[in-house]
Amino acid sequence: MKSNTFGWILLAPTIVVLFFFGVLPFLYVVYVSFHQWNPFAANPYMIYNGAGNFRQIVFDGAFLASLGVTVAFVFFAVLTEVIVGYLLAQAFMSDFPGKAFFRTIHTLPLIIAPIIVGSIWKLMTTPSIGIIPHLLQSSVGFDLNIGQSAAAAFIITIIMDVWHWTPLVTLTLIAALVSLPPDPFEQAQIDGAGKWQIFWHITLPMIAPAVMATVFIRLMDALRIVDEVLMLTGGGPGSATRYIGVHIFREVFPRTNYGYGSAISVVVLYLTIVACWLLYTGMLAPRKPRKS
Amino acid sequence: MKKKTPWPYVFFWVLISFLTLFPIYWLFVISVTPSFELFSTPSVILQHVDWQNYTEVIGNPTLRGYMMNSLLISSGNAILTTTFGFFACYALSRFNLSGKESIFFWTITNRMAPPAVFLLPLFLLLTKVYRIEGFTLLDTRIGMILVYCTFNLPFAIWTLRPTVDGIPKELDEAAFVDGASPWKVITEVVFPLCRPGLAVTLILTWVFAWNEYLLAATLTNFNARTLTTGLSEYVTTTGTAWGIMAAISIFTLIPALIVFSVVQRHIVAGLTFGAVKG
Amino acid sequence: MNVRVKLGVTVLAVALMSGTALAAGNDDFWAKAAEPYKGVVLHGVTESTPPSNYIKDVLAPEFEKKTGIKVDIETTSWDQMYDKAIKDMEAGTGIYDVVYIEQDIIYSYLARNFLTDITKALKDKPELKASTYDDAKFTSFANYFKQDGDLYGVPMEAFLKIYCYRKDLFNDPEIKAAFKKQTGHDLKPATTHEEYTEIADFFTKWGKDHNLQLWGSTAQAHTGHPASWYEFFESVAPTFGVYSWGIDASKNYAATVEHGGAMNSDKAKAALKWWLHLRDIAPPESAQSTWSEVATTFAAGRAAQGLVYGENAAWIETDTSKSKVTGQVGFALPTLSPGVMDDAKSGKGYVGYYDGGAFGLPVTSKNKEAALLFLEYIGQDEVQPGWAVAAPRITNTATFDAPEVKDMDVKLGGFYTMLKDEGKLFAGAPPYPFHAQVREATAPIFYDILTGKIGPDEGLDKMAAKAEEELTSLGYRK
Amino acid sequence: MASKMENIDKPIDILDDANAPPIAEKSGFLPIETNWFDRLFISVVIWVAMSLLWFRFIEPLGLSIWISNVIALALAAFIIAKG
Repeated sequence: MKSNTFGWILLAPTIVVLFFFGVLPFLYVVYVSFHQWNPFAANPYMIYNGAGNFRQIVFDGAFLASLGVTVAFVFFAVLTEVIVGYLLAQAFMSDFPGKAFFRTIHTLPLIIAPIIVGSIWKLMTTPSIGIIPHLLQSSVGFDLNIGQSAAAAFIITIIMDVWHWTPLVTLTLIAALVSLPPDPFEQAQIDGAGKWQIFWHITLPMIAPAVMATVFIRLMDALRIVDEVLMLTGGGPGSATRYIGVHIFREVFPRTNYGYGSAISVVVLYLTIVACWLLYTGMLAPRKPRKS
Repeated sequence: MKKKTPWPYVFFWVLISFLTLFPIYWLFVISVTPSFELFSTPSVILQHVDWQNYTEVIGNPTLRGYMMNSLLISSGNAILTTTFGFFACYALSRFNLSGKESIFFWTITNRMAPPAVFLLPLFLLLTKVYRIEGFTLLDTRIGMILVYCTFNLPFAIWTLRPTVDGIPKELDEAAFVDGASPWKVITEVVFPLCRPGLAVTLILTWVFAWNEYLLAATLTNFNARTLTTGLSEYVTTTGTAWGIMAAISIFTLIPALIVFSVVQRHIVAGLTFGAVKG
Repeated sequence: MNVRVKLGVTVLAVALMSGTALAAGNDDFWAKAAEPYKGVVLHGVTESTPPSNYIKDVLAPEFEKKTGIKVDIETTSWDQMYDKAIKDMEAGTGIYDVVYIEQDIIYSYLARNFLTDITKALKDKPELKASTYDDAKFTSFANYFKQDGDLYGVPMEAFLKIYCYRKDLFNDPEIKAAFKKQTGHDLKPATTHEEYTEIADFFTKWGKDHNLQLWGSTAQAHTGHPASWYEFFESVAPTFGVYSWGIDASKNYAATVEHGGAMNSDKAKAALKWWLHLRDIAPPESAQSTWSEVATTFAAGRAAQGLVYGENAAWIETDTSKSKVTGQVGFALPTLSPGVMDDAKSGKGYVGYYDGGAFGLPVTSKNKEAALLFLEYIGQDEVQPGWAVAAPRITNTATFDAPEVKDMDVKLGGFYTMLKDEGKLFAGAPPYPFHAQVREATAPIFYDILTGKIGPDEGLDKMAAKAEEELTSLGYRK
Repeated sequence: MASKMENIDKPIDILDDANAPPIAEKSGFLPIETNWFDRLFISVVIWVAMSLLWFRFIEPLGLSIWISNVIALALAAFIIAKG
């Protein structure tokens, strides 16, 4: 009836494009990661270094610290986004006047470029002259200084990310909630289940795949955050917001540490792929028999 | 669900909208305030409006060129990724290709790469490898369109797969039985049914491409520079022109806003589509 | 920005009038020399600062009119500019025919033989040599772009990082009286670090007491951007007698006191503590300030005095659309420790940072001859005065005497005179080919000092050790 | 959008028709069903993880990384064959 050849033809453009623009660069990065290479070292050429870079990475305090704050950042940011996104999606479930209008407003942050998001938040949070520190200072007397307080900077980057990306989560969860069949809910209400019970036993399991899929995309994107943070804090104060993307950026851009930077990237990509793969197989794949 | 008075919701949403809009409002405030006034006690209410930054941005032909590049690159990329993604998803959905789950996961991994380090190999590939005589892909729109596929194509496939999977297989089978060619089945049976999902994918990939900065900044020089890279021209050692940056940002918002409000309806419809089928 | 455009236009007129008059006999040369290269398009990359924009908006079109060689100048941000130029030259792609070289990166480029020897190239091709171009006409700043007497970059901007103070505040009778009463001596621009601190403390307190948005000093103390590192090592440490970042090239690139360096010397530690105190009494945004924010802080009238990059000093003093303190800025030499002035005069040391940049010609360029013509064009005396007015920078000695520059000098409160007379006391970055690498390696520790995570003494010890470690791994320190 | 995974299981059910030729899938000791590519992938993941941990904790004790590589290779052979 239809041959697999046709299937492969349909897949071919994707595979070709991703091979030439994704896989080949990746292989090059892997190749470089086994070399010592800084064009401004005494020897500016690539020197084969075996696994030397990787030996160094596992003891590299700056890298491990960066990895730590990244994981913390991703965890809190994505968690908040999912919770807030769910609540907002739930709030869109009722009918009320101006729903479409509010929904459009809510999606606005999505269309602002990260580099601009970083600029806005930088100007809003600059100590003493930003509007947020000013309002906090005059209303509750709290002195917000993201140039000095590591915690403040960390939290502001999370708030910024939540502001920017929650709309994506909301949109996807609206879609999931809209598609839920009404029957189990009616049944549960007849049985006298409480709101919380309904959420826990019926809603959550049914929207779990959607939640996981959203988490998946947000996880990938949050792990490689660069532009916003570079613009907002530059990775500071100290190394408090030097997330892995920023760390790699500083390593390969100004420091031109191509060899070591590539090795770090390979390790980061490895960790990301493993995390995502575990998530993917663990949460999604068992729900269906795998075929191949 | 329960019938309640809608006003608490409206109130709630006004509040949320306020939070959502405040940074955007602040962007506007920045764009109409001289920089030294930004460096003084801030005030939530606009004191006075100075349109100078806007007139400068509008009068700048270079920025118009950047705007054009941005539009062409993001539109081209969105169409390309959505088309390729759609074909790929159809193939993954309807054919029994060996290792297709692995292929699916592998395509997604392309989005995970930390961008900074991939700039060097991409630069080398674009300038040295992918060339025909004197023509290289560096600093060309088509080059950027292809490069953006690395993060948009995985997204398109990830988004479209459930949609395509959600089209009942019986429909294409019936068409095949009627003697339609596979190509015809895709374009005339499956494609129309997937339209909402495709619209969502199109718009979100468009937004991602429109907003991309790092790759564009490195891989374009003169001819294919986009608006986001144009922004970086205003961050200099002699002062960051916050006002101009903000004014440009407001301009970058406009096309995105128009596109978004037009297709807003489709987005939710598109997201919903596959699920309802289930 | 707008003022830049306006200035650009007036200057264009001036340049056309004076320039054409002066260079009239010369047009023939440009047309003739460029004959074989007509239709060539040159590509350049630079940071989008006013001097670069003047090249892009005024000089390049002029040059094109005379020669038929088009010059496309790509302006971008500081980070991107380096990255793009380096990638191009490293990979040998030959995209750029003209690259901006900041004074501090030139040694890295020279070490890699990225740049064409302009002097030699012109000697080899005498038909390209313009009679109006002569590299002897540049100020001493051009020496930074020379190797074995040959020029590798045509200087296009040069500034001093200087001590700026607010004349209106320093001359206010009420403030003067209060200062006298509190300290027992007259309020005048400081010459020693102690005086500077005293004035800064006074103004911060004054601002607080009078509920003003006023602090005693600026501080370029960003806790996540190398700007703070630069302020300390290029502008603060030298005034305490710690030169060349405290790294001694003659002693196997030693940084620690133990090996003969000075990065963690007592002088450096004293300098750091002095500066940290100023940071504490500076406007709160200092913790997020790079050079551009420092300038804006000063322009917004939030600081009574401070070290400000010269390229900003000019617009702060003259541009009413960007500055609240126009006409009120006084310029002076940075405050110094005893002995530093003698060091500077004898050439052993320097009192502050001589910043600037040049346009160089990458060896990978495919249009070297046309690019050489362009570099000569922007290096001529004739084009300088208009340029100096539009974007306050002076690279040729003759420029100081041009009437429009003299007028400008009066408007700028003697900024150019200072550049001319005191310029020799300042110095550029030390001749290290590992500039960004050592900075990036040690900067995280420096940020930790700024946030108080680590003490200044201990921090400098760590930085010196880290610098040596980085130099060893780069292969410079044996 | 991302969330479309929510129904990835449902549509797959549609796929579960006669059209899908039964591929012999032996069930190995791994908790999920895998093909050879998956098992190769798992092996590589384990090899990299082992190497990194080895560099950090065991190599300083004086044991060469090659020991880790040999173990990983053996493990890989076992996983691919029996997984």
